[in-house]
Amino acid sequence: MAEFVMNAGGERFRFASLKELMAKASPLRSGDQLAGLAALSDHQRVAAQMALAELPLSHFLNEALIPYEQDEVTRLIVDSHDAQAFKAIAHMNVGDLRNYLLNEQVGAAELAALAPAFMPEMLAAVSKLMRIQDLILVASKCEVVTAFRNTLGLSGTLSTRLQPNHPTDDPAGVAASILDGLLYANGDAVIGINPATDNLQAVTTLMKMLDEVIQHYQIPTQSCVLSHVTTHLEAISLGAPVDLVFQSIAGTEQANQGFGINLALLDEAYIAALSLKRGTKGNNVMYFETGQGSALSSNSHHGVDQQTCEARAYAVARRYKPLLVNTVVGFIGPEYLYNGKQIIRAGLEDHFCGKLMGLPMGCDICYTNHADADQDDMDMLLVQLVSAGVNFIMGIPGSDDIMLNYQTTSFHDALFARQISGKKPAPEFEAWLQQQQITDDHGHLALKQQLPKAFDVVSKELRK
Amino acid sequence: MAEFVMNAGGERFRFASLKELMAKASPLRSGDQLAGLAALSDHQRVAAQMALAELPLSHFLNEALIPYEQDEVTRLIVDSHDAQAFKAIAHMNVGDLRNYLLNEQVGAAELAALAPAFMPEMLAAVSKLMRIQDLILVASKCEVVTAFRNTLGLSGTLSTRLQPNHPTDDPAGVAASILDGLLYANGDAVIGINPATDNLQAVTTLMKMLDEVIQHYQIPTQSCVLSHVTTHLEAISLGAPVDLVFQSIAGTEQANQGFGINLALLDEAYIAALSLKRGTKGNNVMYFETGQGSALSSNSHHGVDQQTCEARAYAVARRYKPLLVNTVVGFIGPEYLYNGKQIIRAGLEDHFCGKLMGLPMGCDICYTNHADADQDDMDMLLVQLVSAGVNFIMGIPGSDDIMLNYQTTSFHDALFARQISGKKPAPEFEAWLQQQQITDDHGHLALKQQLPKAFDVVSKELRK
Amino acid sequence: MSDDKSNSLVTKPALAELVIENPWRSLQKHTNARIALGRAGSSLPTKAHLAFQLAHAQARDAVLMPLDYQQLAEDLAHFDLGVKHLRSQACDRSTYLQRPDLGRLLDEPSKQTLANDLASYDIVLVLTEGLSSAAIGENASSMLAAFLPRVVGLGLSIAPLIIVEQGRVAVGDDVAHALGAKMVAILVGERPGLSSPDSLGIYFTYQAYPGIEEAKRNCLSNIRSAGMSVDDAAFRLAYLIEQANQLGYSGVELKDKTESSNAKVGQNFLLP
Amino acid sequence: MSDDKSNSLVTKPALAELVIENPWRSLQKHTNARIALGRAGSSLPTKAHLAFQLAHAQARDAVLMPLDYQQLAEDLAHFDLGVKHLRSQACDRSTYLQRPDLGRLLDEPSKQTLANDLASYDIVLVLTEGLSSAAIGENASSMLAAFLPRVVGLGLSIAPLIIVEQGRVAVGDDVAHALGAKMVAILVGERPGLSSPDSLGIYFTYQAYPGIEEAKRNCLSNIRSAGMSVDDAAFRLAYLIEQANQLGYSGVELKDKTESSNAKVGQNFLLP
Ligand code: B12
Ligand code: B12
Repeated sequence: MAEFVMNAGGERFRFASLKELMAKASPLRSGDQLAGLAALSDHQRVAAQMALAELPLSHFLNEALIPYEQDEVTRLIVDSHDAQAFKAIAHMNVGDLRNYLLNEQVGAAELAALAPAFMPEMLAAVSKLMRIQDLILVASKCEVVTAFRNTLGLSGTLSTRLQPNHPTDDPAGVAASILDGLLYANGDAVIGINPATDNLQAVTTLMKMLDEVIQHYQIPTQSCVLSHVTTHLEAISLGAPVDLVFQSIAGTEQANQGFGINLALLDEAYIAALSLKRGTKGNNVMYFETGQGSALSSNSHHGVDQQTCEARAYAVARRYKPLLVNTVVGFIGPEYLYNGKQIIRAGLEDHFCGKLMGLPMGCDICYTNHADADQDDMDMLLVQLVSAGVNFIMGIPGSDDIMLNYQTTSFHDALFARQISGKKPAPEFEAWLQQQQITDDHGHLALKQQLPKAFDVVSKELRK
Repeated sequence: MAEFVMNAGGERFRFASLKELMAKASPLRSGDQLAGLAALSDHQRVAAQMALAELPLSHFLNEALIPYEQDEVTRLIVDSHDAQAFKAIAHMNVGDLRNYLLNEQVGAAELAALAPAFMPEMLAAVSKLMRIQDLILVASKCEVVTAFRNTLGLSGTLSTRLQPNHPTDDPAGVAASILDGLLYANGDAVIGINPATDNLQAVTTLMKMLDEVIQHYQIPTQSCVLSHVTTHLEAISLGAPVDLVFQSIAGTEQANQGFGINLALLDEAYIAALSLKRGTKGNNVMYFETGQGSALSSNSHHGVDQQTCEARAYAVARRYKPLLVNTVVGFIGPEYLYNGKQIIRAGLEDHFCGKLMGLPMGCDICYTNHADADQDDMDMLLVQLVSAGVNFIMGIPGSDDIMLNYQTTSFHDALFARQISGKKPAPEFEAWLQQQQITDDHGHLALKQQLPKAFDVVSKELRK
Repeated sequence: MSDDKSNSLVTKPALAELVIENPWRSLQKHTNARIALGRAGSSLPTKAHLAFQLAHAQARDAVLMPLDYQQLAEDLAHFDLGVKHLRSQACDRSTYLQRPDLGRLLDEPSKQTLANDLASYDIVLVLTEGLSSAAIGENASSMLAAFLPRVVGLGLSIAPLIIVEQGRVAVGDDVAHALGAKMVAILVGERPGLSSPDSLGIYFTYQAYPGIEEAKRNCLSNIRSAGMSVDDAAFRLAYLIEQANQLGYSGVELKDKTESSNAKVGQNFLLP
Repeated sequence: MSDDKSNSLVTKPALAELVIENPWRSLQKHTNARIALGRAGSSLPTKAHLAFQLAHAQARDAVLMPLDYQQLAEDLAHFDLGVKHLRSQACDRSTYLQRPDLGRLLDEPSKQTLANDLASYDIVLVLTEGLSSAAIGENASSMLAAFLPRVVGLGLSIAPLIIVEQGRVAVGDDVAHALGAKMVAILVGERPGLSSPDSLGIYFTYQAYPGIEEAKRNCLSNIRSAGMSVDDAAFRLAYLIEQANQLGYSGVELKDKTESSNAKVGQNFLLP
């Protein structure tokens, strides 16, 4: 294990290991303070960044932050690292890599080709040297396209997950939110419900319901019921109509164990999902959620800072060619990301690292009521993520999740984002929206007092 | 004077006057706290916003925040208010106005036509009800075009003030920063120096120098030396080559008096500047700077919150059809805008209010070293202002103003902003940049080891 | 020097047209979700926006609202099981919010209190405000009233009721361990949502010990008047306890396979 | 299950080409401004970016660095004018930064001290750290050494030197008023810049009184080794004093019309 020394501004700073160096170089956040890992001063933080900038990328091949023997995520990272692709950047240090990524000549194709060369820790490291503008600029060059029943991530598009949660999973309550979302032009990334319970009957009921709705209205989108992966497996074995298999994942073996999963289980689920062959446009069948702080929250972080843990989770995700990866950035609370500023930076870091790993990154731009954050912070992050080219965001009625108890982006927010950026929904979904006359040729909402023809059955219910 | 009462969340709130209502409805900022005007809780703030939303716009015609008899800015606002234009919105309350402005059908033309209908206080009020996304969306619909030696503010463009300050006004030092800026494609809004002293000789020397440089290199831009308006008048009478007349302005008569100005003096300066007829593309000859907190800082705020004072300053600016109005948002310090979040929101409010008043708004996206802010905050504000369609930002070498002692956007920052947004410099300036081969057809910097031909004289100096 | 343009471009817009209402407003009967808010352009109308802001101000206050422990203790006394009042190591609300690690640990005096109890129990029920004192204040007693008869039905021995001040979910592990109880269910206030300030969660663990992984628990969530009923929750919790006691484990591998016929469930009107 | 694409697209980029240097680096001799930083794409290269971050960390520390009042008093004692040590109403650094209003007012004991001095002076010189203790620590003594001989030359009576802890510019008005001095010049630490932590400002006011408007002052700024020299500043300040004393006012209407031949001035190489 190397020791790192840096003279900065007349002081000498020492960092005992790569993981200490990474942690001290990390922009301030409450989770790292909680873990006792954060830099003790801005001065020390910059010194760590300076030392990190000089670290050869090849060092990451030699010093694992969590030992290979102890952690299957480390093994996955090391064993799947593409040494051939890495050759192109093997001579660089972390600071060089930042310079290289910023080059205008380095575009989507180059970044895609390099994705397998990147270990998550390299990207975490370079992100720590980056200003927000760098995180935005570089990420905006990536294009990560995936497909299931429509095509997501094309540049110029911005998709949304329609999240129609309800505290008792009442089908009518869920349906009300789905209708609201569709008529507000949301839901192309996925219609994804968090079931209130882990009850098998409830979960499969929701799966069937979503499937029927999608089929009945011929909506070019996919469904997901975000229960535990083991529940998905049971549901699949019962013949439930599963489009996407969901799971929360984290960046260490132990944290994943806390979630009740491991790679073998995910492999099994992936194979089961693929076997259903329900995709029409493509075969990306997995949906993952992540978020800084989850490893620390189960005391499974091994002294690694939370942003680096998060980047490691993307190595897990990458293994399964997911349709969607969602960093749920302000979800857990101020214990890990104290305020709007920390949430915003974390969201942009996650998006950057994920995109460069080659993942179809979305972001749940969100906060809880115990955090020092508000709608203004969410607007800020939204505008910045849209500039950075995020694949998808959440869409929920009026920003208020009445089951998960937090605030995320609303259907209206998504429309705002499209309006200022000129971005559009996934092309298949856009065509559907226009066909239903939900939107007009400019992509503006067209509906006023009438529901679309196809929704006649609803109009009847309303007249009751 | 009206009293306002609002029941919200089971509590009853009272506000003794319109100015108290406005202050309590204002998003949190340290300056209002310092002044003892800020809401005492979020709950009280929302109650004030709810009451403000129900206030008829016509109320502003009847209750002046600062009495007409006491304040020439109030008199200017009232006397220049366009009752005819106001008819179109006279039936609305503040909440209605927000809804109206957000309508997709309301575009640049409508907003321009309504500008004279708006009193600054109406816009301040509606901005207090707005989320950041509203401030961005509505402002982005405005197009305010002005011209002097080039055309500024066209949609799709983003200009910069090149600010080559030097602590001794040394011409060589200033020239070094000008060269740096031009070769980084900055300077189309204005090349504007803050002179270190108010010394007449120093000021006129700089004026001549800028004029010669612009003429020699045929740069389609304008110059300004930001001394006191009285110094401009003296310089003009001495025959110095003045493109734009500069002055800092504030939103109350008393605050302007603290700056050593009044409307009569500005009228005089405006006429003097117009008489020089130096503009080739247009005749917008004034450059104003503003910023929340200046009235309070000279104890001239009359109990009016700082954002409303700021909006009132725009009424002063509007009188003189300025080429540029610059809100120097984080300049004074944390006493008035405590941290990045307060600075960001204030910048977007100012831009919104100014644009709707019909002003060519730019923003000095900046902070001081005693504020709780950093480069990340500036990046955030930059990205958001670019989405909002800001006319211009600052450009200075490496963000570090070595004379004014604060940090603002760098030449590099401006290029970043253009890169992610696809925006371009003013068309005349863009043509010049390409002609000099400073930029290529994509607007990317093209220069490497050679200076442009026209800069041969500099190349010689470099070889020395 | 100001312009005096005539303003023919903008004709007085009708107030009624500033906000486009949604014709599906009546579906609000099916959900508390903020559906059918209407729109100004594509944005939230002023009224809906300010209603949200008010709810947010109130929700933030809710996080800080203290629990009336005395009232709670009195209420719990009625169940005749005895009540013990303990504390986590998070000594006040602000520490609690910043130091989840401390909220997971009993303080020393509390451990002592439990160590003195030499009985061995099948199950211990723990109550802590977590992130919402209202959740406990409003739901805990009725939850116990619905649930306790079922434990008796299962023939399990039950420890005195435990109140822990400022606890996280995992503080239940400390309690179970110190007390030597076989199973623990902790009733905890979930973080307050904008429209759900009083949501109760129950986390159940078989053979808990300090540091046990989360995957070894089962969870019931959203217990409140607008969510899962206490009867339903009591039924499910009893199911989990019975299963765990038979199988010898709780957690991910123990699935809630109860078949519920929730009376409140509406029909999906999207389909014919 | 990961891809194994061959990577022909990206050929090993030369390290030397990652940053495009600017050929006008040598112009840095003319200015401390951060010119010719080079670029990575159009962005700041890593080195320049981190150098900036370091400077920012240091500048933030500079704001909080306390002034060594004892050292200052000792230094000032050499001028044989007497030294008085006063305080503003901002009792500590954190109050100072948040309450500019308090930094403008002398505290009661300080006012008392001055009221006891019954002499009437033409001019009083006040020193306060303002936003930069380094500005005073490094420049105040040499400034006074350059300036005091000139006051003597003007035949003006001069008050004891006044140190005010935690003062703003306007605290000079309180001093002048309490002392009954005709003119006041306050030496104050300007806010520290990234590359200029030690910049001194002087604000001069004729017949100051509490609440006098800013427009009635004149200002000299950026006095420090990389800025205006103390000799130059002394010359200009004496000019302002002489003029004000003749005209009976200071401020906007009193223009600095000195003709300086600054030895450090370089030539504008942009023009032939
Ligand atoms: C915050 C949260 C999380 C956080 C927890 C981290 C943290 N430090 O808080 C994260 C994002 C990591 C998370 C993950 C998961 N969660 Co969760 N989570 C919540 C949420 C929104 C709030 C919980 C709360 O307020 N707790 C109160 C505070 C005071 O407790 P705490 O001690 O600070 O935090 C602990 C609990 O939150 C607990 N916890 C959180 N989620 C879950 C889920 C399960 C099954 C268990 C046993 C425990 C658990 O872990 C925390 C650390 O000890 C609830 C929804 C709700 N309305 O309550 C869902 C909820 C509890 N989670 C749920 C699920 C399904 C999961 C996952 C299993 C998803 C997945 N497929 O992987 C994972 C894995 C959970 C695990 N075994 O660790 C479901 C549980 C459904 C059920 N009845 O079983 C809920 C109800 C949401 C839902 N309906 O989808 N979750
Ligand atoms: C902050 C600042 C301001 C703020 C002051 C508000 C505030 N509360 O701080 C604002 C934005 C309002 C401002 C306005 C102006 N300023 Co100014 N300002 C500065 C700056 C950047 C820092 C001052 C500082 O650190 N003071 C120290 C702290 C501790 O003092 P304070 O008590 O907290 O604040 C007081 C002083 O800052 C003072 N002040 C600020 N600017 C000026 C200008 C003049 C001429 C005077 C007499 C006083 C004064 O007013 C404040 C309130 O009492 C300096 C540049 C520098 N490097 O110092 C320029 C500087 C002092 N300002 C300058 C100028 C020209 C102006 C304007 C006249 C511009 C204009 N054309 O209108 C106006 C009007 C000033 C006035 N008469 O009130 C020049 C002065 C040049 C000269 N030698 O005369 C400077 C040197 C910058 C420059 N070179 O352009 N300024």
